[in-house]
Amino acid sequence: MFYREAGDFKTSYREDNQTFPIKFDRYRYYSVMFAAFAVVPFLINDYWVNAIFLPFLIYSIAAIGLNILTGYCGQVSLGTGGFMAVGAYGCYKLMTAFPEVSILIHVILAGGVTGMVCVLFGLPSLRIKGFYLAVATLAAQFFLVWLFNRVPWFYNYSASGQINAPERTIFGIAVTGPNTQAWATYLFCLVIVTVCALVARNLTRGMQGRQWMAIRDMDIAAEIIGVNPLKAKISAFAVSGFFVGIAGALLFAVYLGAAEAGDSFGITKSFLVLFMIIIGGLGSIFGSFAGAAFLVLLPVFLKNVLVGWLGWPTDMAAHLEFIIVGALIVIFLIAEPHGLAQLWRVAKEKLRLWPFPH
Amino acid sequence: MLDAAANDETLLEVNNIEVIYNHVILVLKGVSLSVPKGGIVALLGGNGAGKTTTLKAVSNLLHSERGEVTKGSVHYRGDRVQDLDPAALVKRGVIQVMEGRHCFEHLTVEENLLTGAYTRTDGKAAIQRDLEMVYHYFPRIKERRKSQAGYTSGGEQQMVAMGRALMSRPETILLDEPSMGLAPQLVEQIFEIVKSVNENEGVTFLLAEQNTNVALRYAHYGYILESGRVVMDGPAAELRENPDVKEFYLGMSEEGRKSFRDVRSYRRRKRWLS
Amino acid sequence: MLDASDSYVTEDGRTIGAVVMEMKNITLRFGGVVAIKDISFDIREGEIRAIIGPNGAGKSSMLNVISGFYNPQEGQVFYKGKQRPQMRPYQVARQGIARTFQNIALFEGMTVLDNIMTGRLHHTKANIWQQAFWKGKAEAEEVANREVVEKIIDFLEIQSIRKTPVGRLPYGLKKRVELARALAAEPSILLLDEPMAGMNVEEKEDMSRFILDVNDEFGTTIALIEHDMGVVMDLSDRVVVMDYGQKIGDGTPDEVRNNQAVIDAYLGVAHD
Amino acid sequence: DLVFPSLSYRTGPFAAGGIPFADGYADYFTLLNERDGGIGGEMASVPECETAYNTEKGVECYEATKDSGALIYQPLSTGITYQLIPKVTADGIPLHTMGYGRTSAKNGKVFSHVFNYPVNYWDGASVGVNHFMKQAGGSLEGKKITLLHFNGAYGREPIPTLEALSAKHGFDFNAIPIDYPGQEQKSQWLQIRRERPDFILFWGWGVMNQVAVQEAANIRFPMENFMGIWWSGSENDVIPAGDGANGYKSLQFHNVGNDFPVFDDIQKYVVDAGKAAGAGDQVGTVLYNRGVYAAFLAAEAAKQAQAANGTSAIDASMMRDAMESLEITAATMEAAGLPGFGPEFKVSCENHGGDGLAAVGQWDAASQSWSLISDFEPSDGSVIGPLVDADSAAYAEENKVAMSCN
Amino acid sequence: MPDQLIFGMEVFLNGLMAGVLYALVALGFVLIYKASGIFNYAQGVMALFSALTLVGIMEGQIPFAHLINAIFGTELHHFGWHVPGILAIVLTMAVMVLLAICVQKFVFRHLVGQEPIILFMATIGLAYFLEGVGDLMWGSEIKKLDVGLPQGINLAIDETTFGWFGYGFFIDNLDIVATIIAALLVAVLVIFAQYTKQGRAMRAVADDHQAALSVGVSLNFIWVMVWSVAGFVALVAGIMWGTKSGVQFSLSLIALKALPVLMLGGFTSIPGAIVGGLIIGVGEKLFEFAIGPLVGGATENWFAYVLALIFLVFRPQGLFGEKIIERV
Ligand SMILES: Nc1ncnc2c1ncn2[C@@H]1O[C@H](COP(=O)(O)OP(=O)(O)OP(=O)(O)O)[C@@H](O)[C@H]1O
Ligand SMILES: Nc1ncnc2c1ncn2[C@@H]1O[C@H](COP(=O)(O)OP(=O)(O)OP(=O)(O)O)[C@@H](O)[C@H]1O
Ligand SMILES: CC(C)C[C@H](N)C(=O)O
Ligand SMILES: [Mg+2]
Ligand SMILES: [Mg+2]
Repeated sequence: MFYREAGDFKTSYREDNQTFPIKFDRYRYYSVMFAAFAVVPFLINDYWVNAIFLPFLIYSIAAIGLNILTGYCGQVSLGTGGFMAVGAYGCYKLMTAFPEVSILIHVILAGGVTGMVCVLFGLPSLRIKGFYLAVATLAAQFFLVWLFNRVPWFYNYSASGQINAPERTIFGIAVTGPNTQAWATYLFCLVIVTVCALVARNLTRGMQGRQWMAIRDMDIAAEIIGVNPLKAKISAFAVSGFFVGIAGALLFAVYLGAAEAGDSFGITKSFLVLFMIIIGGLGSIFGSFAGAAFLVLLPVFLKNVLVGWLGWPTDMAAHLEFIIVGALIVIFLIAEPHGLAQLWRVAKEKLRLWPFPH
Repeated sequence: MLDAAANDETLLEVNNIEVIYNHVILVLKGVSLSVPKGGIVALLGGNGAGKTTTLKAVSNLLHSERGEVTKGSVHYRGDRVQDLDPAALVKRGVIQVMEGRHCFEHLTVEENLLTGAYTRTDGKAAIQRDLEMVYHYFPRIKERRKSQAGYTSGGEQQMVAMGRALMSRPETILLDEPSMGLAPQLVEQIFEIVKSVNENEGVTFLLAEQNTNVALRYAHYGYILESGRVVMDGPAAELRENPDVKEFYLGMSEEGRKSFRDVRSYRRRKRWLS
Repeated sequence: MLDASDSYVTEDGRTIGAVVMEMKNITLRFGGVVAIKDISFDIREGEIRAIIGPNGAGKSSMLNVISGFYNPQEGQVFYKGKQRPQMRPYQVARQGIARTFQNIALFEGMTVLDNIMTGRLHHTKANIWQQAFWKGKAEAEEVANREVVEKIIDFLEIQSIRKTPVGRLPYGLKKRVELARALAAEPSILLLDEPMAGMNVEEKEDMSRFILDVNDEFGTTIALIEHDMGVVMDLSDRVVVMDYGQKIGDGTPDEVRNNQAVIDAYLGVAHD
Repeated sequence: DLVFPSLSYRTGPFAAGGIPFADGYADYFTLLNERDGGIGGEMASVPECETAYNTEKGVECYEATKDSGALIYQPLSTGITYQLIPKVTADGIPLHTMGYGRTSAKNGKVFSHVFNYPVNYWDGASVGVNHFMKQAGGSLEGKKITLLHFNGAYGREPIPTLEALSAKHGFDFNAIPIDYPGQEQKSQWLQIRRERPDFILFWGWGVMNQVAVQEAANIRFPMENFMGIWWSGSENDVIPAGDGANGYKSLQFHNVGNDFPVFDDIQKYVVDAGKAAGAGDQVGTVLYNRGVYAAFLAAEAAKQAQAANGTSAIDASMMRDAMESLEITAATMEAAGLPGFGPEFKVSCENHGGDGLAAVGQWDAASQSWSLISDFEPSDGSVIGPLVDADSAAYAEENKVAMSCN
Repeated sequence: MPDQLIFGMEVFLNGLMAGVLYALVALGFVLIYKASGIFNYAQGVMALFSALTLVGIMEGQIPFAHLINAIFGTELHHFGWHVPGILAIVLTMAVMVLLAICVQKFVFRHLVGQEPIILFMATIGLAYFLEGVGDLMWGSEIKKLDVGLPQGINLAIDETTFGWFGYGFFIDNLDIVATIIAALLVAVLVIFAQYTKQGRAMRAVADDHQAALSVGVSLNFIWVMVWSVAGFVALVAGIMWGTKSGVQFSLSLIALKALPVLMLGGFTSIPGAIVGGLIIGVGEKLFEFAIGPLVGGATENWFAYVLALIFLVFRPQGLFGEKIIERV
């Protein structure tokens, strides 16, 4: 019995409602948080932060955002890249227009702006469903990228159309720009991720989340039950856009430092985030993290193994990486269509029954 | 009439099967049954007893629901069939009418029926004849033959599903809750059809049914399933007379039929469960 | 003849009130198919009103009209004496009309508990900010809703499956969960579309008990479609009979049972 | 060891261009190791890292290699360049973006660690216009020049210069963008057919190049009036169009063909020895040569750094200083087996971009080869200078860089 | 006639032709969607893969030469023969059928009955896989594809229209060929889907996998068949686009041009693909012609999607798509 819930009784509905009702889970969660906040910052260097932690944290936010829209509310979106671009450019405009305001506010405002843009492109979802909607969100993707490329105001009329994140500080410590410390950028993102995850968790476990899921599972029935589809879908687009925008802002300002719409926020980005939530598990916050971790780590891992250890030529390693990632996606789906999160749940269920097989 | 079952050749033999869904949920805990050629066998039992699962285990449709037979065996005409493709099983003459109708929504009613004849190779004329036969049995769907099945009413869809199975000229039909959602007249009618198909065409039936009353009137033999186990079996006539069956499945107590209005004042308890 | 505003007491002592909902000359067409042809009938407060008829008669369509999913081409719906304007289904639900579906329409990806909790939607006032931070009304309401829902769970005896995803449940239990979801809304009118299809006698008895209890304890008005004549005749106060979209009978179970048109079109034989 | 990381792309949409460049870059260092025993006695190592032209992978590659003692980075992508500019500056590693990247990095007072000698896009635009001017008999007055370009930062770079030049020389100028990937250019070419520009300048990369050349051939645009930037002038870009591509021009900032001693050595020491980075069949192609040239410039800077510091084990800051005082003369090229391969130039703190000399090459479909049809000619500094100053000043302002030369 | 109008006509005609080329790709999507409800993201990569294979076979390239050389230190490159176009096409088709069988056997057989988004995801995995395999097998440098299709301006049309308007229209020969082929393909496919037993079974499978299984339709067979046909369509598209722009990675991106076509025409409609293609082709070209210059051009990528979006708002199932059945 590695994993138990017997004897773990709840005496109030409030307790039963908490995020980790099982004590064991709760302790594990606390220890992960402790490690993330108090241990990791002392151990990491530039490489770990820039190659792994920052992308992981930032994509986690994007994945949570998309998961709210797609996993919880069932509206498939392929416009994530474009929406991240809104966050990035929004943040850039704010950073350069109001240099004295805290970057944290900029990031949040960028999320808000993205939420609004997202709602705009979400309006057709009232009529258009399923893959039709997915393809329709591509309109947002391509249009937004085009717009940011086309209108010099967005990139402050710089000659190249690139945007550069100037240096901004929090408590006097640089979190954007060239002179950042690994731990500072990491902690900055970590705090935002934590808050985002908590908010997402709260929204999805309450009535709002239920409305989204109802729309996802059967929109007609949901409407007859009393869910206002307009409000539910639009709120999902707004909240999702908010998270995705924050991710875009961080990706640009903290991680990349410079960006160009077509380059950094192209269609591949949309797909990447979608992969994350499907592999991680649709409709699961934990899954968003798992998926992001998986897709950030896997290529780095494969590259290190194939090129670093086995000494393969980089091009073959890259092709093989494609093959392996592709095959793994398929294998995962076959093994567990509901993603890593479900795999985790089944594993727990088995452990709970252990040592009895059923 | 019940003598039709006297044919001793066993067509379908299910031997102590165990079914697990999703690798963790054990649903059937050793179910055995046998269906004689030309017989009508009823599978009775409450919700979640495992009737559907049993039928799917026979027709090999479990696989697509992440379920698997982990123990025991299924034999059809003496051959082990449990590793066959569902399609291969249809070719051997076993067809299932699934619970919940499962019509092809976007196909018209007639196309639905024609799809039932997918495995047949005996020519257009024969198929056309059977189409007429189905329309003869279910005049209501003849009226709606050109409309998309997705837009027909629940009962109409049930008829389409039945008709579709008949179109394949099967040797054995696995019927899952044929009466669900049908008007009383039609329930009788469907069972009449079952009976006449059974008698005239020699088709064997294994049917899962909640409407015990009708089922036991038409079936030759019955099995009663409770939580994944066979708790009772016997010739239909005998089962009908069994006091427990009478009380719990036919809704008759010693005093005769009770009104549904009176249910609030009493609660039946199953003797074999307590 | 009773007046729309009259009320009366039944043999078993229940009070049936005034007309709460009235359908007037409803006609519903789908392209060439006429699903409902000029039907009028009413539902009184506190009664159990059955709708019966052969397959494809238009019963479910009628329920869909009531719950606002279909807009009839002709005719009006009066609710609590007022003509109801054209409404989206969720607005209808907000007026206190809840329902279950013929083809189970549960939210398959959610647990039983969550499914039932969705029924409490209109009893939740916390806005999205409060929910995001789980502060203020959000938490209190959640707990209050949970209490109501737990009562319903107890009432319908589905305690043991509370946290199971509904996708895995057998048919009969799903129907029960659907009922629970509808009840959680604490509706004034409850529409049930074949709640007992696919159940055996024992389960039908359970279901009957629930329906009667709801009707009795909460005074909920119930409109019910059912093919089991035993159930219909035993439970309902009045019955509407439809055939090919038309009304061919309306009255107490006894009246209907002896109506020749009804016998011809639906019952086949006079039902005992 | 002297470490020259190669951020290459052998996969993805631009692999066709990335492969020969990466091969050339690696092969030249292999040659130095095999033939000369390294640079000044230190072996050169070229760890490759695949970026697939993707900015995030580029960053990952940079982070993964920068601690290995990397002396210089050449990401071969404007996008990655922009990510790396602040990072290399902070880490003190020089970045060499040869004929691409941020044009205003020419101003070393602002961009201390970024070098874009010998030419940049604005030089390219200017040299191209000058060539057309010669072709038109000395004046462009009343002529029409169209810029057909990749719709992105890279493709838009020359626009300010061309606008300035159009004002100066009195030609009509318009820009027609092509969206990535550029497989479908019907509209653009119909527009060109209608507007009948006298000359077309073309900024493309990847599949866009082949398609443009093909479409030009299809509409029978006079090929000698159609000129690509150096990234649109390799064999890859013209061969698919067959004979139709004959006469197509492109700018070059180094020589073409394999008629240089160094290639014999590469054949002998590298390819035949089985040490080639690629299949070895790319030797002498335009982009391979560019890789060799990039490697040659890096190696020369390393040598000069060794000389200046009196040590063979140089570090990145020595490398940077050497690059800032780099001087490529006919003699250095001769010595490296590359006589007359590129222009002579000299780098200084004020000028990280060299002298901006470029030549024009032309494709001959019959012999399937490129050849230079002009000398390395200078660009119009009077137009470009102010533009560079303005853009770099804006950057300095935004990022609070103190301009200085120390 | 005013110039603008004549130019507009030329743009219109070229838009039609471009639309046909998009439709060729979209057709492959439609087939697979129709037969399985799978939104096959890998269709574009299949076009790339088939074109790569075709060139490889024609040139007598040794598959995986690069890999073999790297592992065994050999120097393999070519078999040293050239295969004529037709034979190579037949051989490529065989490879595509093999691919269809593998896809069925290793992927979709195990995913019967899953939700559409899961299946979609699986095709993305497949796309990655195929892309890697294609590159590893044939190399990622750019290749010229020439199976003898005519290319370049059609002089007859040029001269005739010059006679009429004093301005010769530009129509590419390759586009004319593509149009003829596409028309044939669509006709054949429509007949197949609507009037044959296999076609009906295919549509049945799309509606309900389980029910199709239960009436004896072999999913394996239907899917292998459909993927083979889709492979064939991909090959045709690959040849057309490969001839136009050379064979290399970006070929797989034509999928992105096919998506708006697909959704405008309706995912399930074969004629829809062609009509959608024409509308998108003409729409985006005319927009670029008329409005493009005002907003800075390069509008095609997004305009196609916006156009499709506008249509969808009025017809959520696309122009010819099957009505989405909404009932309770
Ligand atoms: N796909 C599935 N995954 C997990 N559990 C399942 C699945 N399908 C059925 N079950 C479980 O198996 C048990 C038996 O279900 P089954 O559908 O066979 O019952 P049944 O006798 O047909 O009931 P009903 O009369 O309600 O149709 C139920 O408890 C159900 O929860
Ligand atoms: N959305 C729709 N489009 C077209 N026809 C429809 C639609 N909804 C219902 N119909 C048709 O209207 C008629 C009445 O259908 P309805 O579902 O109301 O029947 P019902 O009385 O509930 O039958 P059952 O007892 O079989 O459920 C049927 O013939 C059906 O095919
Ligand atoms: C660097 C190059 C190869 C050209 C490329 N398009 C770029 O500037 O990004
Ligand atoms: Mg069942
Ligand atoms: Mg109904």
